[in-house]
Amino acid sequence: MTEPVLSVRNVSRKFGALIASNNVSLDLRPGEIHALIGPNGAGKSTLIKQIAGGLRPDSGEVHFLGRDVTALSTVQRARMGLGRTFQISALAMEDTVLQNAMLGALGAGRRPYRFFRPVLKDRDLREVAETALDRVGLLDHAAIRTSDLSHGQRRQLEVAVALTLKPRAFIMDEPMAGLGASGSKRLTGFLDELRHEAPILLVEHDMDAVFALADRISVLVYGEVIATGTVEDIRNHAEVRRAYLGEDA
Amino acid sequence: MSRETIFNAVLALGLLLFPLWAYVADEPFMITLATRVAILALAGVGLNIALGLGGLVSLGHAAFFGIGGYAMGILAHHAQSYTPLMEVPFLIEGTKSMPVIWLVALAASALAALVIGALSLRTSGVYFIMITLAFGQMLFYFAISWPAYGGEDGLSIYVRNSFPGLNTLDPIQFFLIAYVILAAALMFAAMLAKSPFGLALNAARQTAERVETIGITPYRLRLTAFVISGAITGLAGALFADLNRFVSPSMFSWQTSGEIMIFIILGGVARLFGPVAGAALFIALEHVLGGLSEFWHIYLGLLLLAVVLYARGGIIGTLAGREVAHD
Amino acid sequence: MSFLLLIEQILNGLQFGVMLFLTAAGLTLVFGVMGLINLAHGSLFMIGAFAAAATAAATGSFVLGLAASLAAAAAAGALVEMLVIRRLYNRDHLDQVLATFALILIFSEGTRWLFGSFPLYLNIPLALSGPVTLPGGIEYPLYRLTIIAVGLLIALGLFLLISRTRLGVQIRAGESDREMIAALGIDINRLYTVVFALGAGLAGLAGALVGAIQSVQVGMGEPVLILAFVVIVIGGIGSIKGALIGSVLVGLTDTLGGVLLPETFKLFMDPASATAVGSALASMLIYILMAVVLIVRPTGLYGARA
Amino acid sequence: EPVKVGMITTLSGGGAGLGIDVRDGFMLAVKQAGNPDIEVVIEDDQRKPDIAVQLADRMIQSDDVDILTGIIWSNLAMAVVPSATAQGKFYLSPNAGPSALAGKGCHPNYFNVAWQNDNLHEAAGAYANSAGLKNSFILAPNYPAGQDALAGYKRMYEGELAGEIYTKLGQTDYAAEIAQIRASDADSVFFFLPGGMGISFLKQYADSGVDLPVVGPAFSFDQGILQAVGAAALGVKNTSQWNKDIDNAANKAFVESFEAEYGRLPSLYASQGFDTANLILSAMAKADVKDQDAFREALRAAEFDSVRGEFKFGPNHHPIQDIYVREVVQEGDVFTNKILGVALEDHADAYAGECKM
Amino acid sequence: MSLLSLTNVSAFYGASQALFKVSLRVEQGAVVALMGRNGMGKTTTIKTILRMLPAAGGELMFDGEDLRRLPSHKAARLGLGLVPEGRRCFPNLSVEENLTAAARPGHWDLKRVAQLFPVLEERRAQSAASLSGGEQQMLAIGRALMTNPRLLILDEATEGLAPIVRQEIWAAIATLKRETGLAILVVDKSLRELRQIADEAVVLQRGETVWHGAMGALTPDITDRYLGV
Ligand SMILES: Nc1ncnc2c1ncn2[C@@H]1O[C@H](COP(=O)(O)OP(=O)(O)OP(=O)(O)O)[C@@H](O)[C@H]1O
Ligand SMILES: Nc1ncnc2c1ncn2[C@@H]1O[C@H](COP(=O)(O)OP(=O)(O)OP(=O)(O)O)[C@@H](O)[C@H]1O
Ligand SMILES: [Mg+2]
Ligand SMILES: [Mg+2]
Repeated sequence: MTEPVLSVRNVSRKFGALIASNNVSLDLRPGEIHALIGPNGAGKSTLIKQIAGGLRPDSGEVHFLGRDVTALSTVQRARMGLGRTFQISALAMEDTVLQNAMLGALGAGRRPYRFFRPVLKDRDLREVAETALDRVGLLDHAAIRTSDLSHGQRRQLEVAVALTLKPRAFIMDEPMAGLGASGSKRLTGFLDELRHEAPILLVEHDMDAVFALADRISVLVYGEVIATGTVEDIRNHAEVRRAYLGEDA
Repeated sequence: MSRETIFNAVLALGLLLFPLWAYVADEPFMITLATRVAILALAGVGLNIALGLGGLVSLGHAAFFGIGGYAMGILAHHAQSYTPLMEVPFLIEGTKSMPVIWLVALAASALAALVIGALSLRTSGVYFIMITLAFGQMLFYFAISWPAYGGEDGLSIYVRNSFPGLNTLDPIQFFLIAYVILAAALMFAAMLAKSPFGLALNAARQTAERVETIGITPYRLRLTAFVISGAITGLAGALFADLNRFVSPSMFSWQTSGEIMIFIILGGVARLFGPVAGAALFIALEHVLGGLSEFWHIYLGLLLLAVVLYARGGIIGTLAGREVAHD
Repeated sequence: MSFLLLIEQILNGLQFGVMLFLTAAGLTLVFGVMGLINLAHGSLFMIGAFAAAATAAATGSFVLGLAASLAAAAAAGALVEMLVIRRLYNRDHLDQVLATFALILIFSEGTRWLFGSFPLYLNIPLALSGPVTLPGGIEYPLYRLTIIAVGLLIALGLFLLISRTRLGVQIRAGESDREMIAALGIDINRLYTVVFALGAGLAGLAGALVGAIQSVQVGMGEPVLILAFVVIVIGGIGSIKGALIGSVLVGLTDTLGGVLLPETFKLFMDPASATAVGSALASMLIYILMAVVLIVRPTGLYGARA
Repeated sequence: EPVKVGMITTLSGGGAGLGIDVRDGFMLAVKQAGNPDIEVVIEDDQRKPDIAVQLADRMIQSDDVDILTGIIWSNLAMAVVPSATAQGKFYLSPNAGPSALAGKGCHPNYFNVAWQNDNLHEAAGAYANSAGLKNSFILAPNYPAGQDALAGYKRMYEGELAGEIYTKLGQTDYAAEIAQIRASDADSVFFFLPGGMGISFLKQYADSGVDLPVVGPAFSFDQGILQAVGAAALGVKNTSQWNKDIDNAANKAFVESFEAEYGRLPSLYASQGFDTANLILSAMAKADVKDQDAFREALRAAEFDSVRGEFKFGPNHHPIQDIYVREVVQEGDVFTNKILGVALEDHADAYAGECKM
Repeated sequence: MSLLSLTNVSAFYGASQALFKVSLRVEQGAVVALMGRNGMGKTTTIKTILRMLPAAGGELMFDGEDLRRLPSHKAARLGLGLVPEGRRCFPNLSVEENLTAAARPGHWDLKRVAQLFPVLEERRAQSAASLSGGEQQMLAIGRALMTNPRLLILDEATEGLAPIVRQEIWAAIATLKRETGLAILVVDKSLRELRQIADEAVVLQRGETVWHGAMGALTPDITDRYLGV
């Protein structure tokens, strides 16, 4: 078995009396899409934050590329190649779509402290950004102010910014949310290819997408992983059906 | 060329031609007035880097303005009285040379901005406004009660400092010095806004979380911007002191911070020429209205109100319209 | 310094703190809860004091003066809100700064135009003048005790208004998303006019109450403005409790700093320069306090953690 | 060719009352003289040093004035006077008299028609001695004028000090200071708290139940302020080089005509503005302003009828004059001052010796 | 008379036109699905109805009243309950305060909402900012119900909800429709669920109504053309 790119080991985190993560362990292997599902408030986003660095676990460790990154900041983890999208879009609304994408490229190049050369004239950066926009289908909108995008278009841009980082692993918090049926379908196809560039930890409530994409699924309930397995395993897992899927699956 | 660019060019040219006209028409005071506009605009250009680009609403930029002013005041005072500034551990003499004074003003205010910024940037939003105000006030009270350099009375430098090859006492020559520095600062600010740094800083203002997840530390971006901003405002302080041949703690007062900020808002926040337009309008109003009535502040207030209510985005915002920043 | 004097100075610090809260109460509502930067708060304070002084001079009644201060400032507040502030909620904070700065100019010079350039007379009513003896033998002006009582009552009232009433909930909701609260059926415009007028009225009342032991003159509002912002920010924006505690902290720091610092410096300096250095430091003290509080707790003592 | 006078004074904002009085006093004298050869330009400095400097530049560069005057505040004077006199203009101070300009920084073209800053405080110290005060508690704001004030008091005062406090500039609450006074064993209080600070202090002092005698310079007991302080000031002794009841013809005429012209009693500042204008007029009668040396001599002679009686300049161009003790009294509805006696006779300032010109 | 009717409504964001000719009709007690790809003007239509964006042209009526004459809060008070896109809970308010801030008396009260979304009851005193995404979504629905509207407008109200909750919400909507006769205008991406609940559908394309009719008449041909499924 190959070494996991990312692994979460016995992570716990409380908010007051609420246990948001309870001894969670999971990993992400090269080339896979590992879906993380679970009821609302189960602690998925909280776990993502602990992986990405916005929140420290009370106990447990996070390893990335073979290194213990638990004590590292978001910035340091991002520089190691952890690409993240947000559940609620975090974009520079006053800037153009292209500028948002270039920002990601800039971070990847790690050279924001240049004061003189106009950034838009930087061919390399621009190419990275435009490629990413093209891949999510936003290249036509490159010159538009981000605040003028519809909700769904912003979700696409979220993904594009993460792409420009050329990350070693993706962590995506509900990328499908807000995408229409066609958008979801398109993104599903896209993620399916993307997994070959870097594995994806995917939090998603869109079961069509999850079942179509996931190599493995972990189910988080009340901060605890109650099951990990293939699509089939999870679909037929009685407890998962009761706590999460309902009659749908 | 966009409307804003045209407007900026007109403004830049106007600020140059007006004093030249005054020179020909032998109206030396008009030159002084234009010099004042240029210098205060320079202070605004400094603040605008923090405020417009970085979203760092500092109500403490008077601190840097004052430090620049006192850098000039103290150096010139010692040069004038032939007393060394410092004897141990090594001898430092005062000076009356502008370039030296400018360097000292830049360095001193940058250093102050580094310290104040490092502490203040732990906070954000309105808290940031208030903590910068607090630092400004500390320096204000310190300057008032520090007897060595005149306390509240300030320091008078009877003769303007010198610049190699120029007669700084000639209003038009001093104006040109200020104008060239302002132009340089504007060019720098324009470049900064378009640079990778500007892009990142501007994004950090809008969504700091995102900037972190792409591997850039917002705190460091902001601190850098704050230091650059403070240094430019400090340089303006040194020039302002030289214009008046006088420094006093009022340069440190929160009203000074407020005034610099008002120039920016009036002209247009985050607009390259915002501070220039704002300072020019404000000083012109002050000059014209001041003669009208004892209660001219009322007219000034009404005019400012009209600008806020009907000229969205300041003067430049109104004339140039909404455009995507730094394209 | 004797123990009793120390106690008295602590009392003075507390008293000064409550007085600060009183002057900041209106701002707490407008700035802390509605989220509007109102630099003209000091002007409303001044309007209250002038209205009280003019009315008291005309009628000889302090109580009527207080009523007038409340009414005049609230009316000015409502007017300003409807004509100016209303258009600025959806704008940048900076536009509010410029607009309310303009209002300061208009109010200050307008007041001078109406009342002249000289300070006005406003004094403590006879019934409240002079000192009373507190337990322990401390003589303390009755009027100041009254101010403490009024200040605490207003604190309590505001606290209940903001945290316990639906009105308070709606104001806070409006602060975070005006469009949304309107789309849920709340007339946020009228609500904000009322709240702004209330904040202005409180500022005016404070101006009258405090004006009776200070100088009623143009420009009296400016130092108040800065201090009011300081206490609210130290306490944490949006928190009435924070504002009260911030006020008391600032009051104590300022009073005790001014008394104790020069004494401390006298231990190792000659008296004259000790007084000078000590008081120089004392005048910076509240700003040092504010900076330290914000460095340690970037959203104030009781502010919501972002 | 007329003499052009540039007046830079504070006409807006909180400190406007003083500037307005100086201006009104000055213009009254100009009007009474009816001399068409004097032209006055008046500008508002907003009490900001940099604005004052700018106005001075303008008056010198564009308006081409011969004489500058009008500044109320020491810090503004320090900003304007040195460069104005260096550019060859006359400056006549109707109010501020910072020590720097009386001593080392004196200048042949600078004349002070009011007082050196320390004068009234020195007189207060002298009065304290004569009144048998032995243990004063003294306080002033922590800035140069405040430090000068306490220094001035102590220069003449011979008793002990029960306490010495510097308050914050612009302070409005004095509970802590009053508590310290109460706890000390002082037999009197001397304070210098100009403007609103003095009003606040006096009101709070009166309400505190402490009733030690109070001494101070005239600034906190001036006509413009007294009505705002009210009964709290009654009985306070204060020192001044002028009062409306000084018995001479010039003063009587001044007080009457001022009241008639403006509908209020003149203040100390009005008297100073009035004297300043008359000094200029007296010099104009003797010399052409363009002949600087002659005009300077004419000013130095100070041959005009000062409303304070005898008036002459010392070697540093600062007044040598009597300084009186006044008491705050009530006349009908109006609070005003009454002269008790002379505190210092023919008093010159302490810095004259340092002036070399 | 229809409860809500839009006829040829147009609207602008600044200078750019977002709606051209939107027409739709919601009858008393009916559930209407508003459909279209991303960026086609669904949310804009809803904003226009709620007077958050001025209508530049066309007719906009609710229950016989001309909405174009009313400010936002008056329009809402006629009985429009909005669950906005992106939730827009008041982050500085507690869950309970969010629910009560704009509550109007009627069928829905705290108790009923708590029955519908028990988790909200558990988080009653917590600030809305710290809720999970899905919890915020439930809060937004609860908040709209608390105003006891006659027409409930749901803009992507099931976005980010767990499948089981989504089923519950659809069930709840079905119950609402059945028992209270509440009219509903719903935007959602799940065609499957819309088919079960909606009576009628309106399809937007580039700010224009391009199709409307009974839900059953929405053939795969149409959904393929306009919705991309
Ligand atoms: N800062 C906080 N303080 C208190 N409670 C918190 C905080 N942040 C999150 N919580 C609580 O922790 C729980 C887990 O939240 P989290 O956002 O991780 O859920 P989630 O699994 O991502 O849910 P969803 O699918 O709805 O987004 C929720 O009940 C939430 O209310
Ligand atoms: N605030 C805005 N300013 C300018 N243009 C906007 C704004 N909001 C939306 N638009 C534009 O209006 C059009 C319609 O947007 P709208 O949000 O109504 O779409 P939608 O159908 O709700 O899409 P989605 O399913 O993605 O939410 C889009 O092209 C969008 O770019
Ligand atoms: Mg989540
Ligand atoms: Mg939408």
